[in-house]
Amino acid sequence: MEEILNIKNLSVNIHAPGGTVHAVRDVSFELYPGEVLAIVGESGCGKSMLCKAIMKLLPKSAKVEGGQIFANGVDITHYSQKDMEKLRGKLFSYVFQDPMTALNPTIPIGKQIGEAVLVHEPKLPKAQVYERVIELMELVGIQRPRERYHLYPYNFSGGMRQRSVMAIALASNPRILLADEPTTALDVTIQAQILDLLKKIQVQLGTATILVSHDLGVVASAADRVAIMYAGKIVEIGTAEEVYYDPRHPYTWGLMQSLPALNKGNAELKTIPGMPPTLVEPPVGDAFACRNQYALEIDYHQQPPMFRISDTHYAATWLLDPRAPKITPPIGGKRNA
Amino acid sequence: MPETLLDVEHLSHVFRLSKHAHIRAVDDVSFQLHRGEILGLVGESGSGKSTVARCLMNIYQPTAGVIRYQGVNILDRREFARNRKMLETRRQIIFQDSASSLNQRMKVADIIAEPMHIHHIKPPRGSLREEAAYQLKYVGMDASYLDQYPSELSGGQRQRVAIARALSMEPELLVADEPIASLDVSIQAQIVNLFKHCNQEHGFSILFIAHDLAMVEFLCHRVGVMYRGRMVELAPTAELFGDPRHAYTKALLSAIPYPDPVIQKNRPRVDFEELEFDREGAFTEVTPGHFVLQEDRR
Amino acid sequence: MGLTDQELFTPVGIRQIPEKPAGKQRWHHGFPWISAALMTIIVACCMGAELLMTKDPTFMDLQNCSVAPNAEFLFGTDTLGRDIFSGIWYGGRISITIGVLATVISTMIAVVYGAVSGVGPVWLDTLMMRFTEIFLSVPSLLIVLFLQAIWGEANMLSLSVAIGVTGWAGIAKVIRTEVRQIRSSEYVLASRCMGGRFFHVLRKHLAPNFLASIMFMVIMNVRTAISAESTLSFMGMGLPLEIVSWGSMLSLAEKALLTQSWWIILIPGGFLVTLLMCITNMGNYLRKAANRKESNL
Amino acid sequence: MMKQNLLLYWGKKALVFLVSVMVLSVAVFYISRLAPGDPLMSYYGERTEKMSVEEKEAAREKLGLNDPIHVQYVRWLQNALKGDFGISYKYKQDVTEVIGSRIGNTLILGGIGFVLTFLGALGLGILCAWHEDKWPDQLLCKGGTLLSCIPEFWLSLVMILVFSVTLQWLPSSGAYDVGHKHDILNRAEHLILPLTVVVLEHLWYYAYMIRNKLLEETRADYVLLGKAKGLSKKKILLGHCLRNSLPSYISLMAISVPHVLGGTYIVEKVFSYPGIGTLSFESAQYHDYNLLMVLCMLTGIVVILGNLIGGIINERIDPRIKAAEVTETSEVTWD
Repeated sequence: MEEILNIKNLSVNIHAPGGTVHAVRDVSFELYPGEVLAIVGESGCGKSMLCKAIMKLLPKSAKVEGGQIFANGVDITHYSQKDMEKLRGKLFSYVFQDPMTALNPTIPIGKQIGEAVLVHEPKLPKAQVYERVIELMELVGIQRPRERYHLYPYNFSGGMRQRSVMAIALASNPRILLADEPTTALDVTIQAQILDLLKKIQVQLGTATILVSHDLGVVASAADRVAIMYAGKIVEIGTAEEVYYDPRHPYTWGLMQSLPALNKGNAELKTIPGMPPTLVEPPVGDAFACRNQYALEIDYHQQPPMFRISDTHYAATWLLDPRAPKITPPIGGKRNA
Repeated sequence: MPETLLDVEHLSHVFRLSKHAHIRAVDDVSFQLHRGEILGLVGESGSGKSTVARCLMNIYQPTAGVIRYQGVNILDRREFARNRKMLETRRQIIFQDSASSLNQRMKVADIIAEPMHIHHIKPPRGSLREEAAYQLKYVGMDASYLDQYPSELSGGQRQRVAIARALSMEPELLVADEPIASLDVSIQAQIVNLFKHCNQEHGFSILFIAHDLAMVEFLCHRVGVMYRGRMVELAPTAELFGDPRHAYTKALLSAIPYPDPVIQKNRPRVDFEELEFDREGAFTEVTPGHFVLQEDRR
Repeated sequence: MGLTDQELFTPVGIRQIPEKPAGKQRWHHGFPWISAALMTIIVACCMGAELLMTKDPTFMDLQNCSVAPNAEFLFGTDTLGRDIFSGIWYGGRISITIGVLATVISTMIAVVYGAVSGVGPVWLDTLMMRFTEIFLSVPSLLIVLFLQAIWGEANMLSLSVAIGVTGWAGIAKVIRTEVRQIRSSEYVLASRCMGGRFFHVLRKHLAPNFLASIMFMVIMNVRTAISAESTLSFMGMGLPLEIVSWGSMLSLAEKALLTQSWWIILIPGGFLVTLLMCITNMGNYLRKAANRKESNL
Repeated sequence: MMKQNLLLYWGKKALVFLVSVMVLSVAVFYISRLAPGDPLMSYYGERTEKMSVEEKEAAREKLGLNDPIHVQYVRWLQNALKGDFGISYKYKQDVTEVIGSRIGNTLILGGIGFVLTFLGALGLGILCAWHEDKWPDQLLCKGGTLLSCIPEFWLSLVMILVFSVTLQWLPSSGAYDVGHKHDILNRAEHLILPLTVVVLEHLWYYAYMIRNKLLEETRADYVLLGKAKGLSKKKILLGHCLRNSLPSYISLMAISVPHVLGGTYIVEKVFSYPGIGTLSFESAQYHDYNLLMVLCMLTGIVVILGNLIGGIINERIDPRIKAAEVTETSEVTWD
């Protein structure tokens, strides 16, 4: 299948007063139509910066330093903000983490959704815009949309606001949806509803989705493919089954082991020692080496390349090099509920 | 029967917002905390679990109810004043890591030594600084952090400092109000292990407030579920997770995402309609140790 | 690399990599050096006025009225024959003293008022803040004017008090907000749970935290006070002519306009504006030191 | 909102206004009576010194100065309600007449100055926010800081020195030349310099205010959402950010009316412009208490009105304030 989004060797730097932060380092991946790709990582691993870079929503201090972004086969790396305005909403849309602040508090919800409809169809008559807004509100599961059209964001609960944000994102039938921690700010029960909605939309409209999350549980419920990010790099990428049942990178092992759900019966949770490195001066070799009990000497000298495990499964660890000693993964395999 | 450390009876707290509006943040909540146990308190944001914690620490004066700590009614001004020093050293609280959880203008050493400083306690290990270094080591950080400011630490380290400060008084009861909510998964695991260690090795009793049910299931001996100010269910962990009785608990448990794509994608989910909630029910013991808020059948 | 494949692929496990200290922001980043230096020079010269003065700044040399700057009178003389060069330093001292004194008074009132409002019950807080808002919207110069009209002939102290009691509202508002915020912050709650009494909390937590945030306001208040002194003296409602200050020197401006004696207007005014500018730059630096979020636009 | 509620709302506001004015008048009256100096001086001037003790006593009795102060206040109030505010000592005229002859001039200067400041600041603020941290913004910020450091009176002096004395382009004092009272061109010529000073002195403060408000808004998350849905920078800045900042800016300007007026007072004095400002200084200097009292009352009423209007604008335009009310009354009461 032809990929809809292709990221090649993308690097993003943030110029902060304390030094230059290498937030995204040499990231490549593809996104195919109709699939859900999840990007998993801890805070500060650059997953949010990566998404913002794709849509060119980076703050002024952050710059794309290298690499290319192909959307629909077109190189948009050097597009200006004006050019991007034509793509945003139409080709790709963004759903933000915090629905409480993402909506303008002084404009009624319906009008804010209508604005998104009008961006790409400025000549649409008022009545049709209204009908389209109602349709969108129904699509994202806002009941009694005609009554709620004129309400302000403060009348809405967190879950309702996130639904409204999704209606805005879907206004112009985008082909790609970037959902940046869409459920993190919500309660568990609401989170489940929003995840259901994401899946429903994805099936109904066939929108390709990039789902950013720190929660392996959330990702498990929605993702077709999973990419694990650490210290600005993708360290492992594969289908959900491959990553969950046959993880190859020690960081993935560590993440899974520290989950209480997979630790039933253990006296203690397994933890990853230490902390993620600051990305002002990333370490010379593998950034994860100093927290990795399986680290090899070479990890401290040279960054590992992406090793191929299958056509869809890749991981960046020297353990996959033929010269490396064989290690049995401490976790993996199918489980019974 | 284990000794009861903390006894909460019919606790209610109402916030008055204006002449016409008030919130029943906590509504007729009763539970006991035994010595040496970890009691989890879960619920969505605004369910009143933090308010309970603050009432236990005398930060809020509840509208109604009784809280007894080792038999001392802490809500009675005179009883509180008589046992003030005991209460202030034996109970400690840990907040969620945020910009305001530690004073940005104090060094780590001073933060940890603050309670000893307040109570003029002679440090068992020589100077206050050495005592701070000892506590810091206990929570897994070395003495080089003593002269740093909170802004120079990561979230997990700040939370360790907060725990070290609480532990420096060798408390019996630790109230932890969402201590892991803003931390990363791998750091959460470290902090949870630390709590478990404190409980197993030193017998601290812990009231652990969280919204992450998986962590609560791993750490706590008993769990209470709160919804809109009411306690809807309270049971030993295995029983609550294995045999939930209240509709809200069922919905909550079914909503926890399980980190396994096949299992998670095929799991049924139970919905809970807000309108179904009957807040006037009675909190009754259905099986020994298992309490459920039941419909009032008057 | 002088290592063989076998060595390279030996498991070595976790190895401590010495942590590089996180890049701290240098305190002098963007520090207004020129303003600081200029301010120091002006203030130092004013404080040591006696060493610089070439004439008695109050002596009226009636033979030399409105003399343009020359070798004897470096900045010329005013319409009463007083030496402006000496007057600048001598008068500057009075202007700066009034500025500082008024600010001390304002700050003291503001700390008490702001703290009471911040700690007090909600109804008191609402009432007090309502009053500050109304007070703030009255042009303070008019209040000073009113006070001066009632008190009659001004001297340094009365003028400082008059300016001081009108300039506290802005600082009080900031203090109140800070106190409210800090008071409900978790480290103060924790301190109180640990048994910290009011004075402990005040000394350890409240004071250090709000002092930093009101520095900007306090410095700007010095500026406002100096400016107010000069305006009042110029209007003839402040210091009388006999007491030399930058403002009273400028009160001769109307006569100077008739004789086109520009130095009487431009020189004291120039010093005044320069000093105010330096203070402003210092204040702005303090404010910017607080970190700023980045634009999303 | 229900019609009855609306009536209640405005009734409340009117009541607040009336009570405030009453409190103000009491305060001003008491303070002015506490002032040093013989109030007889303000009625009889130099003559007072030549009066005998009996004459003075008689005069006091006649003026009612021997009555307790609250009796005096009530009398003043009774007269004031009839429109009689007493006689100005200096002008030997009814206070209302003295003020009436001057107030027009101040309103012209202050009014035009206010409108120019309001609109200019809005434009400059938007310009700065649009070009945040680029050269137009930096230049305007630097210039604004400098202007804000120049006291009004000195700027006026320099203006006169340059444009009137040296270049002789514009007149330096008065509102019009003798005999040209109704000549609009002549009046305009006299207005240019004072108006320039009034606008320059205030323009920057408000421009900076709107700039900062706008920049604060551009840091909100909804800006990112707007961008993500494909809105242009112009639409976001003007359609969203400005829309959100305008209510607080307008209410700030309403509260600031007395500030701009206070500024004109000083400018009036330097340019010897015959307005309320010059009159205030004179009345303060000559202890002309009847006049001072009314002038203080006038200023006070402007302050109270400004505050009220500012508050009303804030409450009625900005849905966020209503939001606070709604969350307080309906959403959170679960019982």
